[in-house]
Parts: sequence; structure tokens; C-alpha cells
Amino acid sequence: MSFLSIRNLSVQLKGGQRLLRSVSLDVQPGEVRGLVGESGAGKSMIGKAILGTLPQAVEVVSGEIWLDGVDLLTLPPRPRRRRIGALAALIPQDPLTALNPSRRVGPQITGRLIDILGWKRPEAEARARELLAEVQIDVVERVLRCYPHELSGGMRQRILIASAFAAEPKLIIADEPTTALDVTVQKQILRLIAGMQAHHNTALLFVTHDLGVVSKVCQTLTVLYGGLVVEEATVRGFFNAPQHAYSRALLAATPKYTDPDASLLPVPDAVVQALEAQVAAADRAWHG
Amino acid sequence: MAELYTVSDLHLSLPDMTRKPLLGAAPRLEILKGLSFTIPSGEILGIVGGSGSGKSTLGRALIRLLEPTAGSISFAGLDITHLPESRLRPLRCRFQMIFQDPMSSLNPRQQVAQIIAGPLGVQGLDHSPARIADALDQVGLPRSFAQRYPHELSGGQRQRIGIARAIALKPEFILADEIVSGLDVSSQAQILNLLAGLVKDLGMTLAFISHDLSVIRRLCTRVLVLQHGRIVENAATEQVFNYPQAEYTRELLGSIPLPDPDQAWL
Amino acid sequence: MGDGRIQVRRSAGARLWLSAGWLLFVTLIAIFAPWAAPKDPLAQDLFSGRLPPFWVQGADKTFILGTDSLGRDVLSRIIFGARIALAVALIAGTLTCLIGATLGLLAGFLRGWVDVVISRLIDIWMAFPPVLFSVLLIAVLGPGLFSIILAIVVIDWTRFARVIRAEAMGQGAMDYVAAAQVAGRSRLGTMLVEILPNVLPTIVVLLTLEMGIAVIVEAILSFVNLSISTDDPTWGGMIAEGRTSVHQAWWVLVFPLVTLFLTVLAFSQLGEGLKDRFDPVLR
Amino acid sequence: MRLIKAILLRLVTTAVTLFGVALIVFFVIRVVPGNPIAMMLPPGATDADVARLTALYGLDKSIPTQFLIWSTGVLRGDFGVSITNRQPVLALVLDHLPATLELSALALFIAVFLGGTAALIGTRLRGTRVEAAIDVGNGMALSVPDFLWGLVLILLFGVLMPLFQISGRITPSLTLPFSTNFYLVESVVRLRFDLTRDLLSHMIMPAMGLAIPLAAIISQLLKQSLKEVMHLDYVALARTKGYGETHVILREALPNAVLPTLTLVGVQFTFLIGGTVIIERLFSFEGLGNMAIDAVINRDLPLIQGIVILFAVIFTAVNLLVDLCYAAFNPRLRHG
Repeated sequence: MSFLSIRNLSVQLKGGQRLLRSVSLDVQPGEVRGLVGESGAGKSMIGKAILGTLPQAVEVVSGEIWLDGVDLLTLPPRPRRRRIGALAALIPQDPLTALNPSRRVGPQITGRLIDILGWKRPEAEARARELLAEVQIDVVERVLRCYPHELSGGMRQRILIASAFAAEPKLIIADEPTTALDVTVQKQILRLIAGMQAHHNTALLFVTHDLGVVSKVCQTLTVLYGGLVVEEATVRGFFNAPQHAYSRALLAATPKYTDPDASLLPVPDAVVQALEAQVAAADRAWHG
Repeated sequence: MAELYTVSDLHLSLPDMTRKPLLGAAPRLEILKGLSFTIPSGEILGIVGGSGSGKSTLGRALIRLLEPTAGSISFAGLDITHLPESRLRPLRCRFQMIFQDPMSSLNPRQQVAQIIAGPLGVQGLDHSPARIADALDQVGLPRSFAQRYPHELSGGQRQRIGIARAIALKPEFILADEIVSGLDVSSQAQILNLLAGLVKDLGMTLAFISHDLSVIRRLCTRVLVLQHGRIVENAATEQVFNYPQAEYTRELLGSIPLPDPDQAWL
Repeated sequence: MGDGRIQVRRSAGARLWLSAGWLLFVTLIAIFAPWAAPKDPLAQDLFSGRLPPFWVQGADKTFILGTDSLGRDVLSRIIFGARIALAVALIAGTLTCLIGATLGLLAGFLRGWVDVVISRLIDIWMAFPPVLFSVLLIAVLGPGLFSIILAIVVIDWTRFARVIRAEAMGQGAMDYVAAAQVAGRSRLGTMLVEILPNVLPTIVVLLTLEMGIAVIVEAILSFVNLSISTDDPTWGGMIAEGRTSVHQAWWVLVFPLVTLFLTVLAFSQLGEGLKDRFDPVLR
Repeated sequence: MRLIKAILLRLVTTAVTLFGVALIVFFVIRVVPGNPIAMMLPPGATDADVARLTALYGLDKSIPTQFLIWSTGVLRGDFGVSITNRQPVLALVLDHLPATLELSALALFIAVFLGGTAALIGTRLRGTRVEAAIDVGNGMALSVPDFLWGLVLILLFGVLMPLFQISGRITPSLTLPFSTNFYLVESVVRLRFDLTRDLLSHMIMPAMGLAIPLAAIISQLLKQSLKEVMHLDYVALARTKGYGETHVILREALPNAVLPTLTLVGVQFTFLIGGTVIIERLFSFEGLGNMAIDAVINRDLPLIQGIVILFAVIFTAVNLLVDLCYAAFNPRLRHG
């Protein structure tokens, strides 16, 4: 069985609109899967549902999330949190808000190891040093004692990556991890994530809107629209021959600096209408 | 082609409030460190650079939302470097701006009709409902949108209102500051196509600020690459993309992930 | 969107209608006080002093809510007291709002020396204990409706100025202000056309809040015996008398207190309700 | 170094503020028509009496001269002599100050405790009926000022269920072993818990009356601030690490949510101290505020001036203290 297996997951605003419409998704050990879609597609919701960080106003209405052979949704809250904490980790979008400004960097990396996994403090600190070296921070001792505001955005993103890999998780969810960064920094960070992933052989669910990034980092990808899975493919298969009309339209709308003459084609109305009809049909099936 | 803008040795510094001592003035942070370039009429100039390169500051200096500390900016032969606001006001309809974040740049408590009519009224131009309807037609929005508030629109629609507000004044020059950075690729394509069409039809000059070189290449005739407040490259678009001169330009180009799994990148 | 928001909307509507209803009721009673009041509010009758309300043993049924120590009808005094309370609320609240909001708007939007001067004034004002300041003002101005209104305006303009200054400053940093400048709008025009509509919801909330506070200040001043002449029926004066005889005649304190409490609550809820109902951004 | 500079600057602005307060109160009392001396004297006093008294208090001189004389006196610690009590103003004021300080401190303690608890419970149980109830309670408590809450408390716990005392600071028949006027503190220090009980039974209702609106403000601000912080990525990140909700709120969110609340609470605390004036009157509590109203009614000009200045000093001191706390708790300022 897959390491992560999502079956028919539906998520909705409490008492309102559905955000994920019966989504199924598999991630094998060591696989890097891209989750692609435009805003409102529900790509971030999937990550949040797995990690149990859905907003207060959002609830899971049906489905299963199997992580390493256990359906997370059947577990009581505390064991579920502990299991997620031990097996999975998050690389968040905005490095500026993802570190607690009132705590030093060191404890923020070692916290999970000591509090959740019961490591001894010296072991955890040694592990933190090792990880910071691995993400190419050379002034390790100083950085561990810094407050987040004393560090640059790229540096903070490195620390977050180190922290995500700290407990050797089997699955990492990266939620638009480079959207807030300059392109030159983005390249360094992506290189780092890809290298760490390969070295630790961690499964990676990479949420992004940028097809360029997907083509560089991922092996497989899932395209979403309106909380529906539109297409699942290998990266090579997708970019060489996208199957769904929406996938083709997304590719055509993405500007490429190497191809100045390709005029940008907006997603055709017919494609959008067909998708909306699919969404409506899914909702009818759901309510009926 | 006549030069619409001539910028020479432009310097601009802003007080750095984070380092302000408790008594006395804040130290000044030099953001633009001597820029010289021209924008010929009818050109679409791309201004590109990373965060902190000074590209937005340069934009705001061009339309005199900021006053330069040294150097000069002349617009259509007129030195506007230090013109007081009262003398800029009659000129303002000639250079306009489209903002990055339409949520912040559209007054949340005005309806679309008021938002577009406001500048027309201030400049003493026709701001009748018919004129507003025209403006909405131009940016491809239904006329019924005149009665909506900004929060009732999608991101792409809001940005169209921003464009409608700017072009309604029939300016000679438009500054577009990262106007598609918050949008999905499909709305991004629509907005870029709309803007390109309008600029061509109305014969306007455009400065397009962006961090995205792919977008710049699609749209612009000339590119200005900024780094740390200095121009590192200023050349025709083809030139910049095919034979980049500056080290920084090459680094920028090399950092862009193309949607193509065969490009060796990492 | 979800049910939650509809529920909030519904309760906000109920809040608006309940508070507006109560205030309308009090206003009508105040306007038609001579007809609404069952007795003359000033008529003393020492033989029927401290009669309890009608349902209590030993009551005189014609004094519905009982009488005070001088035998004056509590209900009639509450009804006539509403006149002074509402006059103070409307006039003092509006004047305070106009002065405070204008200063706050100017300081927050124009910044520079205007802000320095107004902020320093606010600082000085904030260093006064407001109740003591108002008591002091009434002492030097002499009692009377005009003095009360003046005292409220003088002590409370900072409440508006502080909040509106901060709001105007926040709005001033938004790009739509830059857009107005690009369009060639003057500073004053921008302040009135662009900024004011955006701080108006806050002004409305503060205004109704201030009306409630004005009623309280009047009551406090009556309580320390410095408000209107002692004969005129005021809620504060009745509360002061009720406080001294609370163990003998609780009704003299309870009824004016409940009226005052409801009125103050209604004013504050009215503002929130109006904002929820009419602000285009929230609607 | 920066901190010292900041404190110096604050002291300068504080001095300007206090000078402004002194100036305003001085002129308000004098410029407005009415002869304070005539009001001071009992009916039947002769013109000669008035003239003699006027000269005695220096009121025959021009107002700027009077201000100069008074302010140089103040700088030497001489606030003049009270007209009604014939005692030095400073001594009188310092006599009554402890009662007011103890009352304010107790009220602040109650407000922080109630408000903080309500905010934390409301945050932990957000989206439930408990949160809705807390919001409604906050709204009620906020829109009704301390004066009315005091009256409501008198009715509820003084008359309906007579649990507490409704007037005075301590039962008058008790003999007091105290050497300072900090009764509450001293009763605890001397282990006289019988007196502590009696004092608290007098103080609890005025303190509650003062505390209710402040508690609501603290609760609302802290809850709002927590809500904003809880949306930030580092809180989500802590959840994914396996921490429970309570840990996330207390350890991750609270330290960052407290700072913005703190600055606003400072201002609100000065309002609470200002509120003691009417609350002390309402509960016949013999503190500074009660004395202030007596002073106004008796037209005791030197005493009024002294009290107002003292209040202003307290207010500015509270604000200074809050700023220092802010600097001390904020890592951004600590490690510039």
C-alpha cells in the first residue's frame, strides 16, 4: 500500500460550500508529487487536512486519510497529533511568519524532538547542529541562539527546512515554500529541498501554482480544479502530452521567456464551463 | 522617436524609520543610486529586479509619488523633478499608474462607477455614466459592474478596474507596478493581453515593473535590469534575453524554472 | 456563505432593532412627557413618602413605581428625566463627535506639525482624570444643561480624536490614497472623499457610544449634586437619592438605574448594529 | 544606550505633559468668572475678611504671577496649604493615596485575571457556545461604565444578597495597628488576616465595579490578538509537530499576543484609576478621589491643584512603566 493514501476526501466550510470534492490521492515512499492548481482549487486544503491544521470554519465531511497504514481520521485527537508529528512535517509558505518571533531558533528546531518524541536535550541539540550544517548554514552556534527577526528570509527558510527534516519524517508537505522568495533565492532553496529529499528518501507533497517549479522538483503531479482531481500524471508525461483540456490550457497560459512569440492564451471559456459542470455534477451526486 | 522621459543621475533616499534615533532625523537609506535612462514615446519598458532592487521606488519617482533627492526627471520636455504638488496636479492626467494590490488601491467603500469617475471628475473631464460604461467596455467588464464594490469582484476583475481607472484619463504614460503578481496564470494571461492590446490601440507608453522575466519578455520592447538601486543592464528585449551582458542578468535568467522537465536546472 | 455568518447577521439585526426600539420608546416618552407621566414629577407629598411599587404590600396603586422620600412619583420623574438625558446625549454626543473626529482626521491624515500639536494636546488631556475634570468644570461653570454639555465635550473629544487619528493613519497608508494623488486630487479632497467614508463606520460606532457615555456623565454629575438644579428630575439625581436610602426604599434606586442601564446599553448596541447593517464592506 | 535615550526622551515629554496639565487646571480654576474666596467663606463674611484671605492665599496677585509662585513651590515639593483642612496639600494627598492605590491595584488584578481567563477560554473553545457567551458578556461589560456596575453591585451584593460592605474602607469600630496607610498590605504583612478580611469585604465591590469594564477590554483585545496570531504559520507549524491545542495557545500564541494587548491595557488602566474618583464617592471609600470631589465642592483650590497633578503623575508613570515592560518583553527591542 502507498505510504500516504487519501480516499474520497471531502472537505467543506461548516454548513456551506464544499472545498474538496471526493479527492483520492496516493504518495509512495520517497515519491515527490506536485499538487497543482489555481487559487480556490483546494491544493492547500489537502495538505492541511493531512496535517490536521484545517481552519476552524472548515470540516472534513467524509473520506479516509491513510498514513503508514492507519486512517488518521479514525484516531482520537491526541494520538492523531502525535502520529502526524512523528511521521510527517510541513515546510510552510512564508518564512517570515513561520518562526515564532518570541523564541530563539534553537528550541524551535529541537522542540518536536524533545517534547513529542522524548529525545534527551543534548541529543536533540546535536541533531539540530547536524541539520543546520546540512542546509549549508555555517555559523551554526550563532544561528541557534538568534531570534528569527535577526535572520534573512532565505536563512529562515533554511531553518524551516532543517526543522522539517529533524525527526526523519516519512512525508513532508511543502506548501508553496518558495512563493515569497526572489527567483535567485528560490533556486537555492529548491535545490536544497530536492537534495535533502533525495538524501533522506522522504516522500514529498509539493503544493504550488508554478508549473515551472513542478517540472524541476517533482516526479508525479496531480492537477486540481474546484476541489476535483482533473489529471494525474508523471511529470514527463504531463509536460510532453497533457491529457485534460484544462491542463493544456494551464500550460498555454504560463509564460516562457525562451519562447517570446507564444502569445499567452487564457484558459478558454469552454474549458472552464466544462469544469464547472463537472463540479456541479459532483455536488449533485453528493447531495442526491 | 521622441523621448517621453529623460532620467539623469537619479538619486532617491528615504528616511529609515527602523533606525531612527530618538532625537533628530532618521538616517537616510539610499534606494536609487544614480540612474540614467530614457523612455522613448511608444515604448514598453520592462523594469526588472529582485526585492530591494528599487524598482518600485523608481516607478513611484517617475510619476512623482516620491520626490527625488538628486538628479532630474523630465517628462515630455518638462522638468518635473521637484515640481510642487499643486503644479503637478494639472499634469497628472498625462501619467497614470496601475497598482500591484487592487484590494488596497481601490477604495473599499466606493462603487466601481465612483472609482473610475473620481479621477475624471478631478481632472474636469467627462465622467457621465456613459463614459464609465465605455471604460468598462474597454477592459471587457459588463456595464452592470458599475454598481459593485471592490470586495464583490475577483482578483482579475479588480485589476481590470485598476486598468480602466488609469486609461480613462487617456494618459500618455502608464506605470504598471507588479500588476499580475497576485493573480493566477489564467487571469494573468488575460490581464497581460488586455494591457498589451490597449497600449497598442491607444498609442501609450508603458513602464512595466515585474520580478518575472517571462512576463517581461512577452510584453516589453526594452528591459531595464536593476540591482541594489543601480542599473546593471539596459537593452532591447531580444538583446537582454539572447546575449545578457551583466552577471546579475545571467543569474536571473538562470534562476527561472521553465515548465519543461528536460531543461537541466537544479 | 456558511450558516454561521447568517446567524451572526440575524443576531446583529435583532440587536439593531431592539436597541433602536428602546431608544425610540424613550424618545417618544420624553417628547410627550407631560401626557405620558401619570403625576406631576415635582409634586411633593410628605404623607405618602417612600411608598413601594404597586405590587408590593402597602402600595398606593396610583404611584405605579412607588415614591421617593419626599413623596414624589418615581415613574413620572423617570419620564421627565428622560428629557434631560436625551438632550444631553444628542447635543453633547454630536458636538464631541464633530470636534474630536475632525481633529483626529486632520492629525492622522495630514501628519506633520498638525499631528504633533494635536497629539501633544491629547497626551495632556489623557493625563487628567476625566470625572474629576468634569466635576471641576461644572464647579467653575455653575450647574445647568449648557455647562454639562460643555464639560462632556471638553473631557471626551480625545476619545474620538485618538481612535480616528489611528484609523486615518492606517487608511492613509493604503494605495487608494496614492491613487487619488495620481489622479490629481487635493489633500483636503482626498481626506473628505477617500478617507472619511472609510472611517465613518468607526465614527458612527463611537458617536452612539458617546451618547451613552454622555447620559452617564450627566448622571454622575447629578450624583455628586452638581448637575441641574436639585429639583429637576434627572436619572442621576434619583440614583443619588436612591443610593442613600437603598436599605429603606430600593425602588428609588432600582427603576432609574434599570432605565439608565438599558439606555446606555441600547446606545452602544445601536452603533454596532448600524455598522453591521449599513457598511457596504460588511454587508 | 538606546533604552537610556528613550527614557530621557520620555521624561522630557512627560514634563511637558505635566506642565500642560498644571497650566490648564490652574487657569480653569481662576479664569472662569466667580470669586473662589467668596465661595470659600461662610455666609456673613465681611469684605475685609475676603480681602485678608485673598491676600493670604496670594490670590490678589496677577494670575501669571500666581502660577509662577505656585509652580516654583511645586518644584520644591511645596503644594501649598489646604483651605478647608489647614494642612499641607502634599501631606493630605499622600495620606489618601495608599487607599486609592490599593483599590486600583486590586481592581487591576481582578481585571487581568478575569479578562485573561475569559480570553484564553474563549480561544480554546472557539466556535462553541462558550465563546459566543464570552463575546456577549464582553459586549455588555464594555458598553456600561464602572459607575453603573458599582450601582448594580450595590443592589445585588449589598442589598439583595448582603455579602459585602457597601461603604467605607474598613469597619470604623476596629482598632488599627497600622503605621502606614497601606492597610491591605500591612494587614497581610502583620498576619492580621481578620483585618484583611474586613478590608477586602469593603474593597471587593468597588474594585469589581472598576474591574468589569477593564476585564472586558482585556478579554476582547487579548482574544482578538490571539485570533490574529493563531492564523500565523508558526502556530500551524507547531500543531503539525504534534503539540496539543492548549500548548499551542499558551506556549506559541500567548507570548506574542500579549504585547499588543499590553500597550492598550496601559491606557485603559489609567482610565480605571480615573474611575476611582466616582467609584470612591459611590462607596464612600476614603481615598484620593473622594477627597478630590470634596475639595471641588469646598472650592479648595490648592488641594484641587495638588490632586490633579498627582493623578497626572500617576497616569504618566503608568504609561512609562507599560512602555518599559513592552521593551523588556519584546525580543526585537531587546536584541536590536
